[in-house]
Amino acid sequence: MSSESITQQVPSMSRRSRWARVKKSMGEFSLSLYGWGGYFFLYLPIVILVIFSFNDSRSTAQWSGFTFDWYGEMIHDSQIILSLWNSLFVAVISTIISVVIGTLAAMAMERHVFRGKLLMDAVLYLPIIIPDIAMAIMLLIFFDISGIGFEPWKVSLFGIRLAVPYSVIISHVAFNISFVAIVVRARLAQMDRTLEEAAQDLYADTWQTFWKVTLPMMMPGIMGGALLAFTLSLDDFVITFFTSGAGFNTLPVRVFSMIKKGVTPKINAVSSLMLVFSLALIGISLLLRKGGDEEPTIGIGL
Amino acid sequence: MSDGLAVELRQVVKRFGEVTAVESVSLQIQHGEFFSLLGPSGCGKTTTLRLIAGFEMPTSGDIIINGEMQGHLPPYQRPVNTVFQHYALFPHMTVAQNVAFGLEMKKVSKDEITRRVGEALELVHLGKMGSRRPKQLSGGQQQRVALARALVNRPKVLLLDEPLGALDLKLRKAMQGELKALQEQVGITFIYVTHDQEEALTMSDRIAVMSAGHVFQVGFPEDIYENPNTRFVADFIGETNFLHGTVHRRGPLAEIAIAENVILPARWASDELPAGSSATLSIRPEKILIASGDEKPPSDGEFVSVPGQVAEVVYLGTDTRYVVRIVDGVQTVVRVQNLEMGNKRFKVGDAVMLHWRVEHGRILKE
Amino acid sequence: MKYKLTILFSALVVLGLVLTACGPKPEPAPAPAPEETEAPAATEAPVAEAVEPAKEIVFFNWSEYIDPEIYTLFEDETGIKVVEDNFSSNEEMLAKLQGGATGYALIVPSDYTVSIMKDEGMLAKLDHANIPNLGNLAEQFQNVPYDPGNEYCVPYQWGTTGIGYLDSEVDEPTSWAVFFDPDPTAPYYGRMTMLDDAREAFAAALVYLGYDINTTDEAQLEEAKELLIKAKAALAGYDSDIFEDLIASGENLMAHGWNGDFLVAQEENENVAYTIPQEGGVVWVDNVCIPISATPEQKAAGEMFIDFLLRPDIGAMLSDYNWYATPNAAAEANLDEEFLNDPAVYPPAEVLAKLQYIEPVGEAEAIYQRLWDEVKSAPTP
Amino acid sequence: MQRLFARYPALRAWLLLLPAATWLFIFFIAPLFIVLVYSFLERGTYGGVVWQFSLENFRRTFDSLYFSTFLRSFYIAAVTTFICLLLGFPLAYYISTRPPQRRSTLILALMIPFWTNFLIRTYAWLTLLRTNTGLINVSLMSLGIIDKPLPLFGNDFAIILGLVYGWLPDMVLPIYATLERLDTSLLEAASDLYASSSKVFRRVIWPLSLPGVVAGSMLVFIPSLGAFVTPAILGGGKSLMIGNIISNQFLAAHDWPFGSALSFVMMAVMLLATLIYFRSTTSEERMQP
Repeated sequence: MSSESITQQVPSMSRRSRWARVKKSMGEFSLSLYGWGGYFFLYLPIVILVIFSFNDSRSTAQWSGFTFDWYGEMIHDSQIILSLWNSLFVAVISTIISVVIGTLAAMAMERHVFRGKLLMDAVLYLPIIIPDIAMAIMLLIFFDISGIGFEPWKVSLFGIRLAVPYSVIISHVAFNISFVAIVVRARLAQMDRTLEEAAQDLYADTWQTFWKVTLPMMMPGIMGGALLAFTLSLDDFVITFFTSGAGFNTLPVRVFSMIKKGVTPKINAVSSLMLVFSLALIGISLLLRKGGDEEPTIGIGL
Repeated sequence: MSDGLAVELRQVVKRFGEVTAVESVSLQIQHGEFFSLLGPSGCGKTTTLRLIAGFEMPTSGDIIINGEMQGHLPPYQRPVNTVFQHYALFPHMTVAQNVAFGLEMKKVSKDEITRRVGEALELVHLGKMGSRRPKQLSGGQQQRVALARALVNRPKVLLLDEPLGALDLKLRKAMQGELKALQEQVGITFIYVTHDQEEALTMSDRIAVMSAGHVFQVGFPEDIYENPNTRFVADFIGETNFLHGTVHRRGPLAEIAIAENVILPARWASDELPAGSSATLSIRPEKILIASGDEKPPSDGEFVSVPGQVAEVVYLGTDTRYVVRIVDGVQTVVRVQNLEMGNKRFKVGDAVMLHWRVEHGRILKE
Repeated sequence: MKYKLTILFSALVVLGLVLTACGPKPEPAPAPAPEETEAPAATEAPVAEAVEPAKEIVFFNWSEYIDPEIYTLFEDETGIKVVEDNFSSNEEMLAKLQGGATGYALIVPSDYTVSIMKDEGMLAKLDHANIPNLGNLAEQFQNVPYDPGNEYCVPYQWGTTGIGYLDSEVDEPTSWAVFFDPDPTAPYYGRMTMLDDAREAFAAALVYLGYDINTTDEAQLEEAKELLIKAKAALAGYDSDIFEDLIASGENLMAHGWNGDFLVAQEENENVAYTIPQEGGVVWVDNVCIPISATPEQKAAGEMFIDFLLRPDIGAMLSDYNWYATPNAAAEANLDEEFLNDPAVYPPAEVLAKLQYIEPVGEAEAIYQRLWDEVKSAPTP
Repeated sequence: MQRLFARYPALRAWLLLLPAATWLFIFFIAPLFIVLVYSFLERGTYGGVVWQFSLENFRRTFDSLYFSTFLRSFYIAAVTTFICLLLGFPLAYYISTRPPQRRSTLILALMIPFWTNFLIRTYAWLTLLRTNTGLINVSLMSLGIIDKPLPLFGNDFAIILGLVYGWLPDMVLPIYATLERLDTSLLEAASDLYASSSKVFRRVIWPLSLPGVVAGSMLVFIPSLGAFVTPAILGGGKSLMIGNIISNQFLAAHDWPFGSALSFVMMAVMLLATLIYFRSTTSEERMQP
């Protein structure tokens, strides 16, 4: 009886595992399909946007013919180029600051129990909840009455003259801290705390534990938060408009102010150029990584 | 190595807010000992281990490792290493990097690290796995990496927190033997936390049984099994029969009445109780002989004999399990090894006689 | 303890803030409190006798509203560099200046916004001695109702609000009835937009009803509101930004909008046309002004730039670039005949007579906005 | 130091929080009090405020017009969040199951579309969605699949599509950050034990990713609630969301105190909801021993 049951079981087992393999590869296939679909959705309007940067008319919505004119106009429009640099400058600086501050805050909020935590929770969510326009107006008034002002600092660094729009950077950091903190916190929440204990158990002091274990483990969260902050900062219009000093423009401020006269494909050209740049950066980093030795990649290595 | 103890806990208390996790625990662990903390989950055994490791600081009491007071020393300054329940391997490092971590922190020279990491991996039979990621290993292999990562530092004491809990039964059995052999090979003191009494009994030199933050009994495995001093220990370790009753007569050999006319002699497990107070007689099923009414107990020693009626018979392969009713509402389990073929001597309803040696019965406080 | 410190700290900051904000303002702030508005004339800047003009000024302007070549010419001539900042609506610019932004030498508000800023004491009086070209302005623009005598501002460009349409697809709309009494069988039904702007939309409805477009009579406004809600059924949507593109592309066939936008759209589609219905419409003027917060040096340089803009050649450059009518009579000599004769740019006198300015309505602003919110959130009938 | 930390565990927390707390208290909470103070004042006729105490603004926020707009916005934001979760979770899962090198590229590729300009992106959608001349309707009609244009534009569908598009990465990023450490061997182990894939999902993947799901939902829900440009452009401006009403108070109605009061009421409601949501979803475990 027992031998019978064995002979019966063998084919059924293998059939089952073959079916499981089929199911698994089907699952993998549909997952891939889903992934590609997701990226198709994200890039669909971007493709349209790039196509219209070659449009032979002022319209960004009606195709008239092919031209490179807008790229020429863009290169000669020193104001647009300057505002693009300003955007990148503000986004990079405010991302760096908010990533550091936001990550520390996330660690405090996720890892510690202390009095006043609820208050800090509220303080951290508020910048996300507040309507843009209310935040913009309140910061504008605040910079005025506090005497902090708007006039960008003129700094000369290695012979390059920089105008540091501190009022804009301060404001961007004020909303970005929260976004970084939330993403990093989500990552920390599911991180195994015994990993840090293990490090401490293996003679790593608090600092070493942080640098060798906690930070690498938080990295996907930090990178996610940084990307989010950078993107929000790069695309912010309302708060930047109201908190910038006279003579300082970012690209979104320029573009939004074009609304009344019509946004031209010049902006598509600027956007396409940025797209090409970022895609090129990815390509280069991929090539470099392939060339380099097999360093452990932690989450997102930029 | 008899100069002092490997680890000593003196009156250690740990509270988390209102909850007391460890209540006045004192332990003395010898050098080179395989010492187990055994108890059900939530009994405070893991907290005790974490107190020794330094992950938690005691609310009061002292922890002494290798003759040195630990006070509030952080984990990284204590001469102990831990093997965690879920291994806690660093996923962003290779196996070799994991094992080398502690040595790097101690600023050991590069050459020596390479050598010792190699040795440690050999020791756990993972010599060729150094460049893999923990995720690429099986559960048992990860377990060995965790062990190598701790042992490579040559700690005075190795703390193991249910290290085999996540493995399947077969692997666990194999690892038990390996772990014990390894401990004998390296000669390091092991403090081993487990809720599995069988695991504790097979591997340990000594066992501390814990419950609700207290240590109930510390002793050699056979001591704990044969001479449980509390009802909890008797119940937690192995199978046992509890016969409730009242103390009938005090004295070095007490008598307990479990029913009218059924008065059984037994030894005190701990302090004597006054006559008339309620108590429990504990007797292990395999210590009871089951016989027909006319059979006499062996003549070498003093036996307790009780008549009864078979209520249930279960054949278990190596042995047969009988449930015997002594009086209404009082039943005992008896296990008989199947030494011969077809050893089904009794059927349900048979009148039988139970015999056991007086010293095997122990009277416990209620 | 740390917690208490934080509370204390924040309380201190807050206290300090409230004190600064509430306390009596010892010096005239850049944007004076409304109580001081009775005497706007008192805010005149000290007469600039020998003020050295600033070397660099910021011009707060609508985007793409000036030929950048003009900056180069001006800098070549005077050595003063003009940096441009942009805004996308009068309200945005107004809010930013009210909130305390400074550093702007020149701004470009529309007519009703000039009235508001004048009343709020936000504009500096122009020193006509520094603007000799002021006489180049056409007669009617030397005496605009919101600023007679060009005390505070100089008209920059002007235009009208009417209806743009695709004349290959639909007949010329002669009445606002196309919006307010729409024919469900007409091709344009469901393919029209109205401006997403409370005052402009109400102006269209009020003109159709024969009322003053600046009325504060609540019954009239209520009537206009009902009309606007009724019109919703025939609308594809409300749009102030790309209505002209939507006509040019053939998506929509008719749109309530500003003339210059439609003229630009003619470049894409020559069938785009513009008309002002028989009931009339809105006329508007954008103006260059100097905010009160400008320093004397900035003001001096700003006046030089205003004067430069009023030169005949420069005035023509503006209109050539913008496709909007120029208030500069002297510049007309430098403009194309075709442009000057285009009724969409320069409406004939009888049409001009039926156009009204949108004026600030004071407390009734809130009523307009409230009714507009009701229109927008009303379900489509 | 170590002793100090051991004695006062909250000290370490506050040290970590110090930069964030300082920054936010000075540059956010302090300015926020301006809004609070303004909400109790009377409007200046053309913007700004008159220093006259008034509760009128708060009374007005409970007007049925504004209340129903709030409910509508809430509904749109909730649908947006739900769809983002539906689309974002598998996408995050897809990314997290790629080899490590591919993952970083994919995550970057997720964000790069958003380094173009918001307005331009929205106009690109317009090109696709327009009723009579949009690419989608035109192609479907020329292929003969439909004979009347689909209502893709100027309605809630278009608004929600625009919002989903704009905030999808905010959902994917936190979920990815939590899924990334998901052990593939864990999944294999689970499915080797003949657990059905739905069981693996319910028992293993979902609980692990929960913190990310919560964070992502917040990052999508809140900005969608306050959105005002997308409803204006893709929604055809034919309906209002609470973000439109608030920004109109500052930018069209010149009514700063009422705008402030509306902002405050909305923030209070949202904050309360957020805190409750977080408490209920993340307060388990924690009691380690």
